[in-house]
Amino acid sequence: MKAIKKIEIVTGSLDAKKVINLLDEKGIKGYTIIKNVMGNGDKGYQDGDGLHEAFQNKYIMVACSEEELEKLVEPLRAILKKSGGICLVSDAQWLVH
Amino acid sequence: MKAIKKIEIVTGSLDAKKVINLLDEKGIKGYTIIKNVMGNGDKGYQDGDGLHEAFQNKYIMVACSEEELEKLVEPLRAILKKSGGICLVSDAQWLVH
Amino acid sequence: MKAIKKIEIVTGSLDAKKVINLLDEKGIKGYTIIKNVMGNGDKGYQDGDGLHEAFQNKYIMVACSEEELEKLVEPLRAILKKSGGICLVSDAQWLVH
Amino acid sequence: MNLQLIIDNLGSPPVLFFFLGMIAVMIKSDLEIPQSISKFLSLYLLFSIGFSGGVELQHSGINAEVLLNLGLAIAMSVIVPVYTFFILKTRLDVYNAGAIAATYGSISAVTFITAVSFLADRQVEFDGYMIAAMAMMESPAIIIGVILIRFYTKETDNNGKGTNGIFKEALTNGSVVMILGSLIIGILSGTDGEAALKPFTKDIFKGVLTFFLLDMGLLAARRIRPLKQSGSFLIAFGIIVPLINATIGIALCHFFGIKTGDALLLTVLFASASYIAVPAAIRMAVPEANPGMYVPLSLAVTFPFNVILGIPLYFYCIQWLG
Amino acid sequence: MNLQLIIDNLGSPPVLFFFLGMIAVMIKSDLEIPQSISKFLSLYLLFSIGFSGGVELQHSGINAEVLLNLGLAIAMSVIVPVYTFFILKTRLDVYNAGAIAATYGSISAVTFITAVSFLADRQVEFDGYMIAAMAMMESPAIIIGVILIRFYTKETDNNGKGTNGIFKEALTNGSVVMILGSLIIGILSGTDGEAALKPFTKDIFKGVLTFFLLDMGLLAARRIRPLKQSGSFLIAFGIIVPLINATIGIALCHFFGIKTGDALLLTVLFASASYIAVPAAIRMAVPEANPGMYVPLSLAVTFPFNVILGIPLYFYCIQWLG
Amino acid sequence: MNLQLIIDNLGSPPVLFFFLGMIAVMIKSDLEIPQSISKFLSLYLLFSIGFSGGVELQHSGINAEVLLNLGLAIAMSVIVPVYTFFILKTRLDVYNAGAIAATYGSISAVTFITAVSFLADRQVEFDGYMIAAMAMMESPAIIIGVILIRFYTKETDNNGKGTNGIFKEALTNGSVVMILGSLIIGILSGTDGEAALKPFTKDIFKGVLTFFLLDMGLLAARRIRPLKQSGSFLIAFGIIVPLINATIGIALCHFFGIKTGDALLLTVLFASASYIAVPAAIRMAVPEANPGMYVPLSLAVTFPFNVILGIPLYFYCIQWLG
Ligand SMILES: Nc1ncnc2c1ncn2[C@@H]1O[C@H](COP(=O)(O)O)[C@@H](O)[C@H]1O
Ligand SMILES: Nc1ncnc2c1ncn2[C@@H]1O[C@H](COP(=O)(O)O)[C@@H](O)[C@H]1O
Ligand SMILES: Nc1ncnc2c1ncn2[C@@H]1O[C@H](COP(=O)(O)O)[C@@H](O)[C@H]1O
Ligand code: NA
Ligand code: NA
Ligand code: NA
Repeated sequence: MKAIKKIEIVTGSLDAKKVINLLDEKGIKGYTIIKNVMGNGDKGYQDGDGLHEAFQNKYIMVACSEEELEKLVEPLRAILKKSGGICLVSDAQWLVH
Repeated sequence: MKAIKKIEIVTGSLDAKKVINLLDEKGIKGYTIIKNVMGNGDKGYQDGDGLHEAFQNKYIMVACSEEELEKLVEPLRAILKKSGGICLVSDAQWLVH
Repeated sequence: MKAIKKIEIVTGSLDAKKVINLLDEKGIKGYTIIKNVMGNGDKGYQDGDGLHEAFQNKYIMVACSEEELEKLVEPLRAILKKSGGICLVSDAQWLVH
Repeated sequence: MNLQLIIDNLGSPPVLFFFLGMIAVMIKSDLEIPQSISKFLSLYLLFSIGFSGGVELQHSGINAEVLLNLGLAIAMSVIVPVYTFFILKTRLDVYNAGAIAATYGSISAVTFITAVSFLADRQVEFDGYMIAAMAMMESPAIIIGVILIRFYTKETDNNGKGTNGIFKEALTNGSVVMILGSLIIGILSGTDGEAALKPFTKDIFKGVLTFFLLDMGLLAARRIRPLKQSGSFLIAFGIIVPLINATIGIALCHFFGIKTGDALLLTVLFASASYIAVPAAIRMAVPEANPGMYVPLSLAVTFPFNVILGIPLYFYCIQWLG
Repeated sequence: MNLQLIIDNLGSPPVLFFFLGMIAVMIKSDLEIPQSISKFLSLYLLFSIGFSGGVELQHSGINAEVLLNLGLAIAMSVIVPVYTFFILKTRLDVYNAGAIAATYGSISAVTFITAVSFLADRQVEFDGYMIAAMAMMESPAIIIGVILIRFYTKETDNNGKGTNGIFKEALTNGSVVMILGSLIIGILSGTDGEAALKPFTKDIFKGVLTFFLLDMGLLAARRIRPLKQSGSFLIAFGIIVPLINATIGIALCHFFGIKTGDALLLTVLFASASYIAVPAAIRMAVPEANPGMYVPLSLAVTFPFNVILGIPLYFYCIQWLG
Repeated sequence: MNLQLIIDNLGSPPVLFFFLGMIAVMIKSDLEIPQSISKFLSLYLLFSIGFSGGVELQHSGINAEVLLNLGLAIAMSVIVPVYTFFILKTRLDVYNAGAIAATYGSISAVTFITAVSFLADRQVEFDGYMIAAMAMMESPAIIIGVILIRFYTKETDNNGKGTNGIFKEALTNGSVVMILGSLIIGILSGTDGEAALKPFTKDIFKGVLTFFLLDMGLLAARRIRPLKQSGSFLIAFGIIVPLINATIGIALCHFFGIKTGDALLLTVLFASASYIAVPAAIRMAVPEANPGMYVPLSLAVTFPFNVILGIPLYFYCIQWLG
């Protein structure tokens, strides 16, 4: 097992595109995306009922190294400052295969 | 970054409504919901095949403070005692924006 | 609360069947599955656009004891070696009910 | 002739696609229909059958038989869960006995709709209010089942939902609202409405039903493995009880001289078991009961039996008597 | 007669199913239609209305009125957001004022389509280019709304999206592309294409619309609670502004002698408010505005008002004047 | 005349909506069709084409040509992957060579169906068993491709799935089951069944196909960027190989005097490449191959080429020869 950092981001479906672009730019090769995520936050309910993506969130999970995390923190903060959402970082063990 | 508690709850779609009502009552302003979640547990398979929500779970994630967690623990336990499901609590860093 | 291990696995929808079979074999009674999960990794984008499950991932979450984890590690590694994907293990508190 | 009817029925597209679905699962094909589509197709079927029924009703008007039929329907949806409960209690715990009793007291809309298209294929008429009968049979059994369980477990409601709660939920469940609502709208909107909606509610109806039965075949076959646990007693139950209920139905219809079309539909309602509305309600009201038992039984045993053999068999008996 | 028109409209299946949807939510039924189905049905409606409109247009050809109608349409979609913005600013902050102004300057395709089927039921003709008018009214209001906000907040674009960005997005939003695209294809593919697609785009159209309005009823009713926060001023706004815009529309149509069918559609475009395209664009461009305000207002107040009372009322006035 | 045919084809709604889909992606519109809907529409198309083919077959009966056509079909689905494999191996590693070879040996049901509606528009007849030919061409190429890879990598099966495993999977894949199943049901259920299902399987068919091609346009266009990596060799491959296979097809059909309609369909089967069944199977059987290569090639190059230019071109040649 190898110690890694787990980043979890929840933000509006359309804002999520910015996050994914960021990951690609920074050369993060691995990430997971869950679509049609609902929720509640500063922008009120995201209940997906608006017949449009704009009223849903995406959940993005990235398992990466400490260094990669460093590269991401500030740009991520900048994106979320504008678009809202949440970003959580925690420790995990990666089952190397 | 700010240390927070991450609560993850998985329970039947319809029981999940009780959990969400609880969060709203307790004034928890932020949470994330994933619908159409399958699984296995004491109540057997939740494979969503029953053509009805009642045979699916919802996944609810809450990032909150230690104090908020305290307020939630007992009522959550009460709900899950009746409806079944699972509730996990872990530590995480919140990327303040 | 009871300390447990949280296992998170993301792998191709069809490979996920192998993981679930493993869990059932090893007598793991509780797990959660999220379908239609997208992502990026060694096998490139899993964007679900291929009109077929084979181009989507499943997310599987298992909360289990240290011992159960031991039983799972090696066979899991073997499955992921072949099918690709990711497996993360972290600590969490289980809200006993 | 009986055999001929069954063979004809086996050769009808809906039944054949039901088989195709079962075969697909057995040969482990990756053929599957997205859940949102299953949901949509079943809503469409309720929408169309309800609306068409309402239009019929508005043309025919309420005749003498209507109260009789509705009365019989409701009576049976109360009697069936009670007698089956006691049969089941001899082998199962109270929770599962009550749960299964409730599913058999209620009805399967898709079985009913398949019987409707069976009649249509044979130009046999039926009354629009039979759709009302179907709607009214969905819920009572849920309440009876729960009351029986509460009584025998002497348990005060254990999940904050009083019998009233169950009652309310039973009456507001989606399919009841959809059928009754469409029925009433059909009555209100009359001939113009009918003409404008016909291509959607009538013309493509049989095709959608056929496609949907493919999906039902997939769903039913996936439930066969879990069935194995429940053992031969339950499987026998899943075939014999429908036959008993059908016999009662045929006898009553003969006794009251109910016309062939309505008689078949009433009999099918008695003989069919719910695999959506009731399981969903029971899942909430009686978490102690095991869905691995009550869902497969109605979905993988009784539903196929009625659609494949039951409908033509009941129809034969009704014709033979009448 | 006015009343008669309204009563007839209340008795039409689409409106009745809209009520059914609202009732289902009020009685807390678990009836729901999967989101992917809502999306599909609304795309189908745009596809069909666009294509049919194009075919019409190709038959009728461009007549003198076309430029007039398109001109009026675009003019109103610029004027409405401006005047409503200043009304709203008296009570709301600039962000919410601009957001709501934009939704009312734009249009609701479903309201338009319901008006089309209202005309069809009464064999009243309309011109194919009215669909073009609808498409062209969707976006300008978004841009006006955002410009107004930017101006009054003197704020340089705060999310990396210049006014150009908004402009581009407004013009490429899904529904605009779907309507204009289908319209043009309808023009290009002509009579053969028309015949081949008719069963899909025309015959089942009314049925799908009816089914979709059930869904709209569910969506609208779910927005009623959030409405309560926004208070009586906004609710009044959601009914009075459509009436004002309709009056302007009716007057202009009378003045320019626009034929009944087109006049109703133009009036409905003026009177309707967007609850998909604009909210989605605003959500991105003006995150400071509260969707809990601008979505419920157009979806739960103005949409039902227009579909239930507005359409027949406007039609009556147009006939009465003309 | 050749040109005329192509222009007519360009003007047909399905092709125009395919373009609309591509344009929507290029202008970065947020227009999208939910995945569950894509799945549903493609299942519907297989359901309808299979069933209609079966009904045809039951009317026409098996004539002499049938074995010939099926023979040619299967032969080509074995030959194509072999010869293309060796071409591809000159530039790509064995895994990707085998993967792409398999996709081109197999077929695209949507291309086939588009060709069917192309024939229908021109009242050109074809035999029901061509649908059987399509179904039979789906799988063999997968097996050939995998065998070639296994042979050249001298690798013992590396994911617990023996060649048998692949074989089984290839034969039970959803689309094969759906087509063959519906075909057989069409044969069995005959005229009554046909009449009852016609509004669903025939009348709205062209409309659904048209709507579905909009979706295909969206899917194809999204694959254009990844294409850029694969370079000019592959893109050339994606156009030249279909032309070679088509030429072989046209020649064979001429030689064996196969009637125009069947000849076009057979040629289209040869010229088309799979972008669902095969990629899915390869993804499992050959994880080493890069889906970023084999999916875009068939979906974003060969599919559009066949639908837009190929079909009318092949048709012209067949007519010109015959
Ligand atoms: N404290 C939280 N815990 C979990 N999810 C959150 C939290 N705050 C926000 N979110 C998620 O982030 C989305 C956007 O947040 P906001 O921009 O604050 O509305 C919400 O719809 C939630 O899904
Ligand atoms: N140990 C576990 N790990 C992960 N998920 C679980 C676990 N136990 C239960 N669940 C989830 O909770 C749902 C309801 O649990 P139960 O009420 O025990 O059937 C299951 O369908 C699973 O999705
Ligand atoms: N570092 C990572 N972080 C998060 N998810 C990952 C990571 N690597 C792989 N995945 C997920 O695992 C799936 C399969 O991985 P792979 O087999 O490497 O293509 C990807 O589509 C992602 O959803
Ligand atoms: Na019954
Ligand atoms: Na307007
Ligand atoms: Na081919």
